[in-house]
Amino acid sequence: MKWDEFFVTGDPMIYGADVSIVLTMVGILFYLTKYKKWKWLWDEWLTTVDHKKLGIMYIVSAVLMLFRGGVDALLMRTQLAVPEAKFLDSQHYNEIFTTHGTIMIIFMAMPFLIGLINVVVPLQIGARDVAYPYLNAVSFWTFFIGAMLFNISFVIGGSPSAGWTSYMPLASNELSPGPGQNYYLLGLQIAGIGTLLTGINFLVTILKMRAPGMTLFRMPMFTWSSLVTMVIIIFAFPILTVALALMTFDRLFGSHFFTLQGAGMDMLWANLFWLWGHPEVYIVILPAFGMFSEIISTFSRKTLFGYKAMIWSMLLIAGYSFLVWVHHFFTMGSGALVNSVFSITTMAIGIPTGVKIFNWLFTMYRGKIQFTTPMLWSLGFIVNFVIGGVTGVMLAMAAADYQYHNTYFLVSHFHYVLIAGTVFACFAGLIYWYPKMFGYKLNERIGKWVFWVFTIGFNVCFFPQYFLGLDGMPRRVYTYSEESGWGPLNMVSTIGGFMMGIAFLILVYNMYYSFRYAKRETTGDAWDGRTLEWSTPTAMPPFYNFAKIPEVTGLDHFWRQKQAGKVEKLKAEDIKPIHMPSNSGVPFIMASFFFVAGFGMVFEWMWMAIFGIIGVFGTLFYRSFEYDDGYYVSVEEVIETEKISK
Amino acid sequence: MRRLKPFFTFGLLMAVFMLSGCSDMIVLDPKGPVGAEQRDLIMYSIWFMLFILLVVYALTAFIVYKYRDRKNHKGYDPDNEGSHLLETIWWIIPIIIVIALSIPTVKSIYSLEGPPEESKDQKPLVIHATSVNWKWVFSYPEQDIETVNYLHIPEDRPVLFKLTSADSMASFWVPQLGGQKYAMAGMETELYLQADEQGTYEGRNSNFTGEGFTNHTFDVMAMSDAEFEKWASETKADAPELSKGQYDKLMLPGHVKQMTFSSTHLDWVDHAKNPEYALDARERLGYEEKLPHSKAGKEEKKKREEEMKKLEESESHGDSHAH
Amino acid sequence: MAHAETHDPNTPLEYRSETGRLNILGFWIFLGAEIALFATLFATYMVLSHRVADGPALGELFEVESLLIQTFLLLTSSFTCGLAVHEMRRHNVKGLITWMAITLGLGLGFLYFEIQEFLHFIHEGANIGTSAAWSGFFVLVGTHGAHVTFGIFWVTMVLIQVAKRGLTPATSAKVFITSLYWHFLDVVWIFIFTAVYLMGMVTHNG
Amino acid sequence: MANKTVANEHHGFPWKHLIGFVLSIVLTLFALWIALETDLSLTWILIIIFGFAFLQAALQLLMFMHVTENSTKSNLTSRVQIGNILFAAFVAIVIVIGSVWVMTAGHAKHDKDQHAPKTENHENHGGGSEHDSGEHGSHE
Repeated sequence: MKWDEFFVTGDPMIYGADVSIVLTMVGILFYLTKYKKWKWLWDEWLTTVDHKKLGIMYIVSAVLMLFRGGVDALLMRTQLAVPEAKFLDSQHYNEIFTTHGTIMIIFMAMPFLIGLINVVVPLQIGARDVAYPYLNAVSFWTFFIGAMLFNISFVIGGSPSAGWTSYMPLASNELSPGPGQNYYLLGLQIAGIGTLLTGINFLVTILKMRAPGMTLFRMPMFTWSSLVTMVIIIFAFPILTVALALMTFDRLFGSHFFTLQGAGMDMLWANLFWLWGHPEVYIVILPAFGMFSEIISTFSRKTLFGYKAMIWSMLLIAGYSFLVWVHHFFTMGSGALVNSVFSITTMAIGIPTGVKIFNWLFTMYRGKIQFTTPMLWSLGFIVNFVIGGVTGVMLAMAAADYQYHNTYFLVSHFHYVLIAGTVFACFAGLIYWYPKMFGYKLNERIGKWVFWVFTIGFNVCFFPQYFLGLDGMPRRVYTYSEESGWGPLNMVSTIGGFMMGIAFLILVYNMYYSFRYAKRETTGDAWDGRTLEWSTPTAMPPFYNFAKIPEVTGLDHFWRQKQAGKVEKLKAEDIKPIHMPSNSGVPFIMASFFFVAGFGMVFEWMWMAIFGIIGVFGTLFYRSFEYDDGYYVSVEEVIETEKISK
Repeated sequence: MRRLKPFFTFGLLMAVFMLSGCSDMIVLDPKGPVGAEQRDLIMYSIWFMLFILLVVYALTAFIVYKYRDRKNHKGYDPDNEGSHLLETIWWIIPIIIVIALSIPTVKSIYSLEGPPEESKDQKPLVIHATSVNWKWVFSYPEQDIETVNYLHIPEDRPVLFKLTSADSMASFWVPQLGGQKYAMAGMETELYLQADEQGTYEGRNSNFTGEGFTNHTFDVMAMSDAEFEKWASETKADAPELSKGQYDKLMLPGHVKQMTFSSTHLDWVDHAKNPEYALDARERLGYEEKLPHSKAGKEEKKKREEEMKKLEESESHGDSHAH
Repeated sequence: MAHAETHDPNTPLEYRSETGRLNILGFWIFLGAEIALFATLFATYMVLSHRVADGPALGELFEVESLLIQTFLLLTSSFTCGLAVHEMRRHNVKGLITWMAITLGLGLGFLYFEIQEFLHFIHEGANIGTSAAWSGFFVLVGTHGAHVTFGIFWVTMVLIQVAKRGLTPATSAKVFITSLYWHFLDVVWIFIFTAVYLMGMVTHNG
Repeated sequence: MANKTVANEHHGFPWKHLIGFVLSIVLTLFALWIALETDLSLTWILIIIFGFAFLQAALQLLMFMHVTENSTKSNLTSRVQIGNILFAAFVAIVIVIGSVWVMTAGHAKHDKDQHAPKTENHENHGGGSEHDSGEHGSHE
């Protein structure tokens, strides 16, 4: 391998990135060393098994990835603003839209939601931690390492450029040689391990760790949505694992699953990819639904409308999500029967979704609606998501889909679903639970600016794309001709894109501003909430969450206690020693070995890959022999932490 | 509510814009029965969707306005948990809408599998369309001619496209004539299209195929039956024959201008049956895909482009016979 | 997280600690994920099984004798593994270790014959790169084989812990989980036996 | 806490295991016999042998793996375990049957005659034999 093949060269933008990466690294190392923060970093973060800290690390990584994916998006929009633009060349553009899609779905949307689930769900169900705190750390670190492995591709070895769907045979060795596509395969594979473990962990947590009295049908809606999401993760992610492994075999070990040679079948890749890919859509949308349910109920000061219907519709969606994958390739000629069946199942999935929309609307009905920022995002969600929903039904009509497929109509549709659904939810959830994580609220005035600039920018960006699609503009073209007539709408779209970028910057400024100036919360109940996470006496729950595990008597237990004026005060005699799991550095070390193994595979340096894999198994076996039963927090320490007088 | 107003206004404006702009968009301005059927289905569904949007927006506006938190708030009922009647209504209405959409959808899906109803009794013209990065090769087996990156078709007669690919998965799409279908190596998919008006329509590959994807396009010229027959026989008589050597060069990734030949590659290869042909041809020509950002990759690309130029020249000089 | 708990003396050890109960339930759910994983491999194999290009057909190389030996070894190992857990629940450490050791031996035997069979196929001109069908075969059956290999290491590790620490709620939960894993591999093999070998031979002969 | 019956079973002779084992051997041999020694049509053979496979899987789950066992007083654990396996079976069937259906429907006619190798394949390669010969190790 030559140097010009190892390092990406020849592009000033890449050199700029190289320099900034090196400077950032040096800056971080300098800071850590100068302020003697290494030990703090190791003890408090790298070895932590606390679900709240892991959740915060997930969210921080996701925000960084949102920035990376957003920059990709703006580069694309800049290139497309005018016809025949020379800003990016084709190859560079292809790399950028590939990384944009992959990062936004796998390394932004999912970790953001999983981060919020990590922070909130154990608190909502009145648990002290998750079922497997150690595994939770493994999940986070494998996700993080997978994301890092994928991200270094743009300076080392080159980024993948076959689209986030990586259709074969384009993604094969013959047509996309080199490490780029391998980064995609290995980065996703390693991160996928973490996601699967999260699925099992939270499923068991929700099923078995609930506070006494919290029956399944007394669980908060966000917990319910997380439960259903975990079920989908558990059964969908193994499909991705296999699909990625098979393509890895094709690229590295000469098998013929999807190749042109040896009677391989490229269609099968599309089939397997979407067998996972469609449930994946619900993995990133259901937690969003759950968050909106919580937020709308809280700020309408009212019980959720149709609680059971909400749950059944989610269960229905979970089952359906495995029965609609073919709508991603209606145009592959599988025949009229197949297309008809999958058209109908796909449209049918709109029914439970529609039911949820009406239930949210009627949660506000006869309520007392407060326009806080989380609530604004939720209202924005309803209004915008419906557009994504109805165009989804249009796309489900296979005969019409032959005209929408691979066009900007589709691009617009899924951005309406994923931004108005998932991203709005991430923002809403982040703002809503921010005081739980950091002890103060984000500034509401600036927050409203973020909302309006982002939402208007979002519509300006994506609404015109429906018309571009109907005017025949295919997705993934890096430029277009003057005569096509697509110029003006693309310019409008680009302006909208930059508005969203500005909104993101205002959001980051808001984080800084609020960190400096926001009033610190004195109670744990920043929004007059309804569910258990707001019942902790301190703004930020202590590491053991609850000094005394609450006993739940109904839905919205905490809210009802407050209404009845019967919020229990913690008494010293109620406190018993609390058992907690110990920190462990093993997950971080195991993930580092994963990185070594992944990097070795990417460059096909098998000695390195084998070394990494042995390391991974080594840490597994080490853990197997480790009998660490955790430790007890003494009554005195709890009393000290809770600041109660004896 | 005042704060939400611009938002709804914006939405409404967009909806109006959507309706008024319809006829300008090529998918909604079809020039053949296949496209027309799809346009009708699209318009049918759009009305339903606008109805749904209207209902949701009206309800949202009403509820958000009426129940906003304000002084002397009325009608607050914090324990209102649901209503069987209401919930039944919004389970049933979507089900009815889905049924209303399913019936015409399934009908269209089935009808699009065959030639258009109006020209069922005509024998369709068969054209093999083969995608190879990043060009389209069209073979007319009956006329025994082959074109590259353009094709002529007679109007008012169904055309049966037999689609396949020599390498990447491509999608054959002529928006004004009708929807697309994938062209895949080792597979053959069929697509019926028909033009009811003479003219030139833009066609393209709409499925991402890598570096040259953006210009992976072709022109469809629809003409009268007589003109078509004349063109076909003239081409058969005047155009050079396609040699295997030339065809191998066509297998290299790259763009070429429009080309015409008086024989077809179907004589020796059908990519639907032999998906390895293009890779073998590249190997024979000593061409290998390299890392795009490396020096070797850039040299390789230059080499390919030169090869393509030579190929275009060889066609215009007619020296293909010499091969 | 362990809590001080009171127990019916008849409760099997592996269920006596909170950690044990959680881990066993979690492992069951992991097996659900494994079912989806193997289902995907089966789907791949079924779709590709007639796409043999220029290589030999699948059923052409399968041999009943080797298949039966492998199947009996694995079925019996699942049985002995069950007996091991049975002995564990009688608090008979020696019985547990003996039956588990027999299980391991049978597992090793299975692996030996599987590797022999693979070598035979490769010798006959069928390897992972021969055709889509053979890629599907080797990766499906190979993934099962890799699971068995991992299982052998894992069971060994757990037995060492049992020998060192005796039967405690923690070690017995580990034994129980490995037994679930081992039985599950037998279930997967039944489907490989049916969908790969029997179907391959039937369609080839018929 | 597991109920008494589960635990008590383990004090006597392991009848459950033995029955499970014998049945699994019988089912295996019977499937083999059906597949190789009878003249049933392919469809029937497939239905029967897959029926046996599912039966055997159920045997393993019930007799060896104690899938219905409860670790706590509530029935939640066993319900989760069983529900999990049933949903996994649903997903598995969707994946396998769905994939096979979608990948063959509409493609079967041109798919079969080119990849089922031997004679037909040689026709295909015949045309291009000028370039093609010797590229593939032929098996016959």
